[in-house]
Amino acid sequence: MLKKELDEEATKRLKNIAGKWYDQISSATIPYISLPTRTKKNIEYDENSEVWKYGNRETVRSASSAKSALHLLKMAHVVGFLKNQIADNRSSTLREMYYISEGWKRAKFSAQDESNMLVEDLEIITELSREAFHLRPEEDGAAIYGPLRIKEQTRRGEKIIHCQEDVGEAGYPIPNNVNNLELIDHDAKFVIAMETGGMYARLMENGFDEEHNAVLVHLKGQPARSTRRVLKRLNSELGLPVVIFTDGDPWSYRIFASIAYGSIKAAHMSEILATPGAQFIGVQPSDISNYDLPADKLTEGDIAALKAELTDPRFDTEYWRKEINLQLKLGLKSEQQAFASRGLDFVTKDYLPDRLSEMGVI
Amino acid sequence: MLKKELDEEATKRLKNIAGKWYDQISSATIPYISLPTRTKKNIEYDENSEVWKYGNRETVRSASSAKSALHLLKMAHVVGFLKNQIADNRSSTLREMYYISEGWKRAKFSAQDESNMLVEDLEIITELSREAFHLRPEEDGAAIYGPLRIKEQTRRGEKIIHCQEDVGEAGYPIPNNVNNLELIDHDAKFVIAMETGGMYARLMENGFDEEHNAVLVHLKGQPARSTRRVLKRLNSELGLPVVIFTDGDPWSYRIFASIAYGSIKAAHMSEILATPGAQFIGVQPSDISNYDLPADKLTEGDIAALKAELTDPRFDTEYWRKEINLQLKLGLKSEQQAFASRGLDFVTKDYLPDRLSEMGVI
Amino acid sequence: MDLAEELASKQRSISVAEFFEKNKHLLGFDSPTRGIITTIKEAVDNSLDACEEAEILPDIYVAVKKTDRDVFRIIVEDNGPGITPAQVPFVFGKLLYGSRFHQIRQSRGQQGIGISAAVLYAQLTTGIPAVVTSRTGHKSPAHRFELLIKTETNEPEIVKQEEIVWDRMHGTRIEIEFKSSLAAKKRLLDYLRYTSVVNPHARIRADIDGDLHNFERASDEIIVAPKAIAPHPHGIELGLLKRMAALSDKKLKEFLIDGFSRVGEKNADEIIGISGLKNSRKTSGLKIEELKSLLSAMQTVSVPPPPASQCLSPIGEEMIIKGIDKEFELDFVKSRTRKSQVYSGNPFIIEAAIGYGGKLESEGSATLMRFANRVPLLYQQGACAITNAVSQVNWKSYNLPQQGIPTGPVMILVHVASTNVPFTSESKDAVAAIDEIEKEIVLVMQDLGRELKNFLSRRDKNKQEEERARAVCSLLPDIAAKVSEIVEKPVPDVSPLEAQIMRKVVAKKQTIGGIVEITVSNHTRSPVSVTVYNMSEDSAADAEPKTDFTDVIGSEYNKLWKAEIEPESAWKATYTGTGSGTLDVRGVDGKKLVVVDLDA
Amino acid sequence: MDLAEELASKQRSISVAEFFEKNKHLLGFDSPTRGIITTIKEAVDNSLDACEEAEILPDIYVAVKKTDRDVFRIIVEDNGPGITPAQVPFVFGKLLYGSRFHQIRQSRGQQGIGISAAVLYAQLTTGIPAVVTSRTGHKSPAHRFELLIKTETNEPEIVKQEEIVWDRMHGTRIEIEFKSSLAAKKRLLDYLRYTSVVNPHARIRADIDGDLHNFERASDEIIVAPKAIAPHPHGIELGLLKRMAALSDKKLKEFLIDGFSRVGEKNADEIIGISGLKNSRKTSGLKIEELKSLLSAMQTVSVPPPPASQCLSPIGEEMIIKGIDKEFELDFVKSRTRKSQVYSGNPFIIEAAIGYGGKLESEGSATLMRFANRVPLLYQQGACAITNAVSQVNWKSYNLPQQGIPTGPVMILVHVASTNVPFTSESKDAVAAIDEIEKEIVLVMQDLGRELKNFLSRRDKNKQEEERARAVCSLLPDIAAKVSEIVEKPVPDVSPLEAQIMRKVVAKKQTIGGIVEITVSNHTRSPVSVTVYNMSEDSAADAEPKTDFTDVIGSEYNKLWKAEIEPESAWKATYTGTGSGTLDVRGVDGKKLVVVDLDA
Repeated sequence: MLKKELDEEATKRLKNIAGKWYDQISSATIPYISLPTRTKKNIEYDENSEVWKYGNRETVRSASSAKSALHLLKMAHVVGFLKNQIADNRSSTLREMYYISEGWKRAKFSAQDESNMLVEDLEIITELSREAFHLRPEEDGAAIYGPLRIKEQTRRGEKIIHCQEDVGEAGYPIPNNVNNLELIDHDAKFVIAMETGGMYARLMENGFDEEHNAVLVHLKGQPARSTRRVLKRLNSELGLPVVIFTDGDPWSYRIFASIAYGSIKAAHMSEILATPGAQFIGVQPSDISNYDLPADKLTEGDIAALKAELTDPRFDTEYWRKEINLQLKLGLKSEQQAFASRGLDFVTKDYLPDRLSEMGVI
Repeated sequence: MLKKELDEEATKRLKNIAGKWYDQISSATIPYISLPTRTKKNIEYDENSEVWKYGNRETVRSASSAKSALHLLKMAHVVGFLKNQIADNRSSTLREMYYISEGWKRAKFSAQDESNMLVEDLEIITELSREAFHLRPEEDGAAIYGPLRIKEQTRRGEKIIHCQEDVGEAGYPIPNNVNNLELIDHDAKFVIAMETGGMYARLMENGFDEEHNAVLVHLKGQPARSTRRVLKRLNSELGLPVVIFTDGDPWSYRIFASIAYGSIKAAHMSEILATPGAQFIGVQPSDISNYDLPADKLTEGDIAALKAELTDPRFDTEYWRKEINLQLKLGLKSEQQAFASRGLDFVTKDYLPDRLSEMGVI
Repeated sequence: MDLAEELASKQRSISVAEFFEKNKHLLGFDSPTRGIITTIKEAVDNSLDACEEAEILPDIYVAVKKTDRDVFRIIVEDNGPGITPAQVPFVFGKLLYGSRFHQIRQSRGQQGIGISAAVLYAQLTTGIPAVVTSRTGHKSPAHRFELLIKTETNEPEIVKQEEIVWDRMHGTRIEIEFKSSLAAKKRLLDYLRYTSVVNPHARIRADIDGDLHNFERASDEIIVAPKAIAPHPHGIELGLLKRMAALSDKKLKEFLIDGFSRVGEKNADEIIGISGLKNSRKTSGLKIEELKSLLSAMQTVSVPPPPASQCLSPIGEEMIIKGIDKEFELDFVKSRTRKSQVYSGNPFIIEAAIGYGGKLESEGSATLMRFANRVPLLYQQGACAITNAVSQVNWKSYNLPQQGIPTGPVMILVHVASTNVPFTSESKDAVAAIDEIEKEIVLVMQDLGRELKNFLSRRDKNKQEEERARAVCSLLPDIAAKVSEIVEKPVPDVSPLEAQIMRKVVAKKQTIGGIVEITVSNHTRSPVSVTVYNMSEDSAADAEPKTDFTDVIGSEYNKLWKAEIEPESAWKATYTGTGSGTLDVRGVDGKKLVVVDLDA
Repeated sequence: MDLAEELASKQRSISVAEFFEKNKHLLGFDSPTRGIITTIKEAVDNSLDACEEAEILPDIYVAVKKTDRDVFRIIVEDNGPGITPAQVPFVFGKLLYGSRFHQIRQSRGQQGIGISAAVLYAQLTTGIPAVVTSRTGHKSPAHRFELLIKTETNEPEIVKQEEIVWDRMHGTRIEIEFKSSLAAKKRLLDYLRYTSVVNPHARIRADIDGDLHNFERASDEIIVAPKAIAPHPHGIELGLLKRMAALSDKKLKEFLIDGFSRVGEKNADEIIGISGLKNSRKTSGLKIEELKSLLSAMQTVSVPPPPASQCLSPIGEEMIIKGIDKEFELDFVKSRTRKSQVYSGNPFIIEAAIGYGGKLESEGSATLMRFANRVPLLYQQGACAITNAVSQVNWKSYNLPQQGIPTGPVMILVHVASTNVPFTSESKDAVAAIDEIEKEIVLVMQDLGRELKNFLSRRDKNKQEEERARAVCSLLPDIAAKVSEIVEKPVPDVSPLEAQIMRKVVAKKQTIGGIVEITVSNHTRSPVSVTVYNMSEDSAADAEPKTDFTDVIGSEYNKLWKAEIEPESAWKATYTGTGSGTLDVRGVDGKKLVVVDLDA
């Protein structure tokens, strides 16, 4: 979609929201808005897109309590602000919007979390991503290193960059808005995304990208939206298999789940954010026992998180049930760098090749 | 220094440490090691290098208690491991070393912090940085955007990159080991380093780098060692003024102090990490009242941190005493993006130009 | 042998007066400050008891006067039946002398120690004799005594006795002077106030060293004095049974029926049957082993509980509330008088009340008023079974914060009435921990706690709902304005919406396509009867529903409908017309009505 | 008038026996379980008091025998001076009868109520008379009584009296039978053990329904009974003064000197001077106002405190420790007897002990043993001033955890000895809160707390230091090995270093450049005297210092030095030679010695 078309569409949808409220007030109906319920229980697998999306449960927010009325007032202000921002061709971060709300009197945000929640609500209602409203994410994009050439449309013109030849050891950093990114060509067999910088550097030092024609992606913890969108596009546009390599604990499985299935918080964006074909390579709970990895005891928080995952529809597969139950039985978790206890080369020479061929990637 | 020379020097200094212990044990002396005391009270201003370094107070760690004896044993293992790593021309992260210590029996680290402390001790004793022992930092380097051309020596050969023309909007990411970086040429008047990504993107969107020939550096919070080393080199090798733009709270002032004066934790590395000429541009406490910025109340932790800064020799200047006392009186703190409450262009059109000319930079 | 003789020569009998002189803490005279309260308490107890027996509405005067640096004169005067001159010296000048010791019924004083102990305390600290004036009726003269106690023998010493003229027709006045202080004045006033709360039939006037206080009568109902009952077969020990049997000249069955509460023919036969004794036996001839069998039989047989209604005199729920209302202004009070219960053969009744709000302190622990047989308990709150039972209740489940007892603007009153209140010590400051009693208190507190919770949540709910509605209404105009700005249309009228939220009646007129529509919506919580007036040039001949009345005034038609509208319902009328003119609604308070004419 | 007469007719005198029958909780008979302990306590108190007065080492036999389902027979027998037959009925069958009531001195029983109350309780619950046997010496026969109490009059009823043959030369035996249970057997044994702790001169044998316990005598020292003293002028009230004055036929000055403790010529003159009375006045003629002036003067004048050493009988620090050692095995015990103090004119002494470790429970609250006049206090620990004072101390500063009283394997003993121990009630379970007493207890606890802290920290320090040394030594070989690997040299011998760390004596021989050097380092904490033997082919003629003796054996020289070495010092000898041969050191325990021959 052209930028101009996208801007027009976004403006129209914002005005629609306000229009509904206008009609409600005019007909003496207490204004309200309906949203899908944003909990684990209300996400469903969508056969078409192969991702998890919100189901049919709805939460109605009506201005019948002071809290909800204030919420609607704030939403009205945000809608107004975004409409003007698009008209003026400007952009801003959520945090800047939070400070701009200083001038909104009673509709001023009381915390930055609040602006975030509101924008997510708007994404759900309009079925557009925040970037469409010219809202820039604050989060850091991840880094890419591998046999891949991209074209980035920047404010200073088009740049064509090869992610091995034209970059330093830190790789190519993914920009905030990947709408401006084009994947030109590549010489890769698969993509491996890693949770920690230490593992990213280990694979680079050991020449894993060259040996296996792999694109290395450093996720930097819970991946930013831009990182997830790039993974999705590497998979769907270039047809590259994507494998995810994280620590072996419940929080890391959620990183995988948010890439592969979409996150609960952003289930409305699953279609553009999730990579349904992404596969989990490790650290698997069974690796902890098979390789006798150095491990820490699960904390109470870890155990609760694992148990929550057992009731999470995204983890409702035989593989995950088996692995999670095993981990609960072991009572242990391991980091990905724990493979170093078996030598610095073990992970690139033994573990990853074994797993990749097991998974049919190489 | 050539890599080979550096490796030889590092190996020699490591062996020296072990040699001293050997002699102590042989002469029936309980083995010990002396280190400068690493507290705020023991850092002193060095007139020569214009940075803050450790003073003459020493802490002696002698194997006369079980705890200290174990500490020495662990240090001996680390010394042995690093000596071998240099000999084998390998590198590793601290975290990897932590897992490798699994095989050291009683000398195994009980927590990752411990390996970090030990490496800092070794840096102080040997007067070499950890990179000299082939230890790779885990931390993310920052990003650079501006009229600057660099050459990076990578494992895959030399890369020459212009930090405006050859990069995307996310800029050029600084690699972990800046020993491998060369600053070739530039067309810049000054360097402005920012704490948050939102402000970095704001300056870029508003074309601040082009208008003022500025190099933008995104610090990403407390800057990594590599970022601080690059700032130091931009200042000393290219003679560019460096200004620091952070939030207006005590923790952000510490970011500035660690760049300008060196950090207490790494005072032994001040000469290569600190940029004595760096100037603090804002957010100043006086800005909060002058521009009536949206502000949060200081927490008890903030107040304690501000008071601690009043007794920190690095902040013992008239400027800082005035500003910190003003802030304690106001009881408020503001983020840098709070300028958005005066419009999205205020910071680039008014605030920064005013401050820069006030400081004599433009 | 010499030694034993020598030791024997030192042995002697100790008089009960000597004993209590040395152990005055047992009677509540352990500090000079406390002495005043103990003395007034004992004297007032006696006055109230005497008035009750004589069926007189009590009128009591209490005075405390400073006579020297640390010496106070205490005066208590009543309008009771008076005491005969022959008895006065013994009642006030001999410990362990009284009329109620062997009686099984509720009374304030019992042991015959209290007031004599005050006389003893006075002669110990100041040596000044107690002065007693008493008159038994208008036909008798008043007698005035000056009394001391001969400690060694526990006998009264009459220092002076005379007939005097007294304006009281009947009554008793006691004046006692001892070393003390008025440090506990607040507690003394609490005592008088609390006494007045549970004795709403009494008037008490007090002069505390020049500071006057009146506690007025709240009820003119004379209290019927409880009657003594015979002991209950389940509450007797072998010693007493032995004495009763020895004194009786009756045969076994008669002895059982006459001598004990609730024992009738049937029970007596059953007891005798189980005991294995012959019915013909005279009880005075029974041996100790036979008495034991008899006692065991008496305690085996099931006998109804003692007749509490006769020997106990609860205050009653209504009277408790009258007493509280008189002395405190509260937002809420509830009281309960429970059914009588029994512990160790002693009947007892628990009464309680809970109050909230008013001028009670909103911070700190609740005000806990403890009473035993209508007497306030002022000391040792922590050691008392009442406090313990109140603390056992989980007040948090009744929405009251709690630190032991509840905290906040709460008043709790607990009254234990019994033929034998179990105190922890002779100073009668605290009720002993008896399971049966604590259980009753917990139950009544839970009952009252639920009442209080209902009150609090009703109050909070109404308050919250109104606040909610106000808050929403204050935001609606802003929402309407912002939304209109976005869609670039004029700002709509929000008043019908506000009316709905504020639970009002909304009347609306709107004309679309030549059809005039009048609606009246009832958003209140009650049904309304309204009359709708619509004055316009439309005749509304086709009105649906039909008008109840149409008047023609010049060129205009004044149309009138009557409608009954249930809560959350609406009434609607339509007719063909232009929609000009006016709309008016009657039958609803103006504050509760909003009229919106969308055609105007 | 009728009414007053009617009321008057109900008035009657109540006997003290009736009073206590109804208020038995005041005397510690509120539960059947408790009755056994109270009875034994009263009887044993009487036995110990009697033996003390007669200067006899007490030998007491206590038995509890079950005679029926819930009936127990309690027997206490002593070897005391006995009671004359004429006195027996009154001592056991009349309340408020005793020899010590008016005496100002420390004694266990005092009021003359205790044992008679047990008799009363027995006749109340079982009706069985108490049996008393007593013999006053080998020349007199023993008398056996069966006794009851006439409750209405508080007079003894002798059911049976006879002379019997008894193998005891002198002594008293009481047998009482009442309803009870042995549920509190543990507490009963505690009572006996605690009694034995503070009466180490007594032997107590107990037969608790077949379960035998002996508490042996730990000291043969006869306790001197405290002597009664006259009242102290600061501790008297007007009532007593009035009675004393009325009974005296003396003149003022003589009355003061003879009648009061610590009043001499000078004090008496001073008192009379201030009172403004004439010295010639007979005290029996003084009026109440004059007595008040006299009292005021007596209390103004400074008089030394009462003669505590005469009227009080503290156990003594040594005896307390003997008593504790006898019954408990502890790692640490310290005791203190403080100087006498005064409250309200009553002298008192606080004694205390603290113990630690041994078989004391390591979890839970400390064992707190409370005593008043050598009698253990078993009930109402929470209400007692002793507990309160112990809880006030900040035990954490003495390294003891604390929850009110300290927790852990700690035993605390506190003994309050006084002519008049202030109890909270007549059941004598708890000491009342008197500031002077609490302050003394806090002080003695702080003193003992410091002692305990010293003990604990010495113990901990020694333990820690040894553990530290062991831990370091276990790591040294690893450090040496790793360091050697890095520098690529052979692993050095760490034994001298280990010896130093383990605080041993290290002897070392090393030869460098033809000079043999022998050093002996003393790393222990004490000086050592050693003899150094060095057998080798070197003659060591140039030894510095010279050898003390050199012996030639074949081709070898056995060289000997004697040396005194201070802690942390070293002795050294050098001579020219090859350094071959052996080194040996004597005079130090093998475990404390390390010999290192670096030439070997």
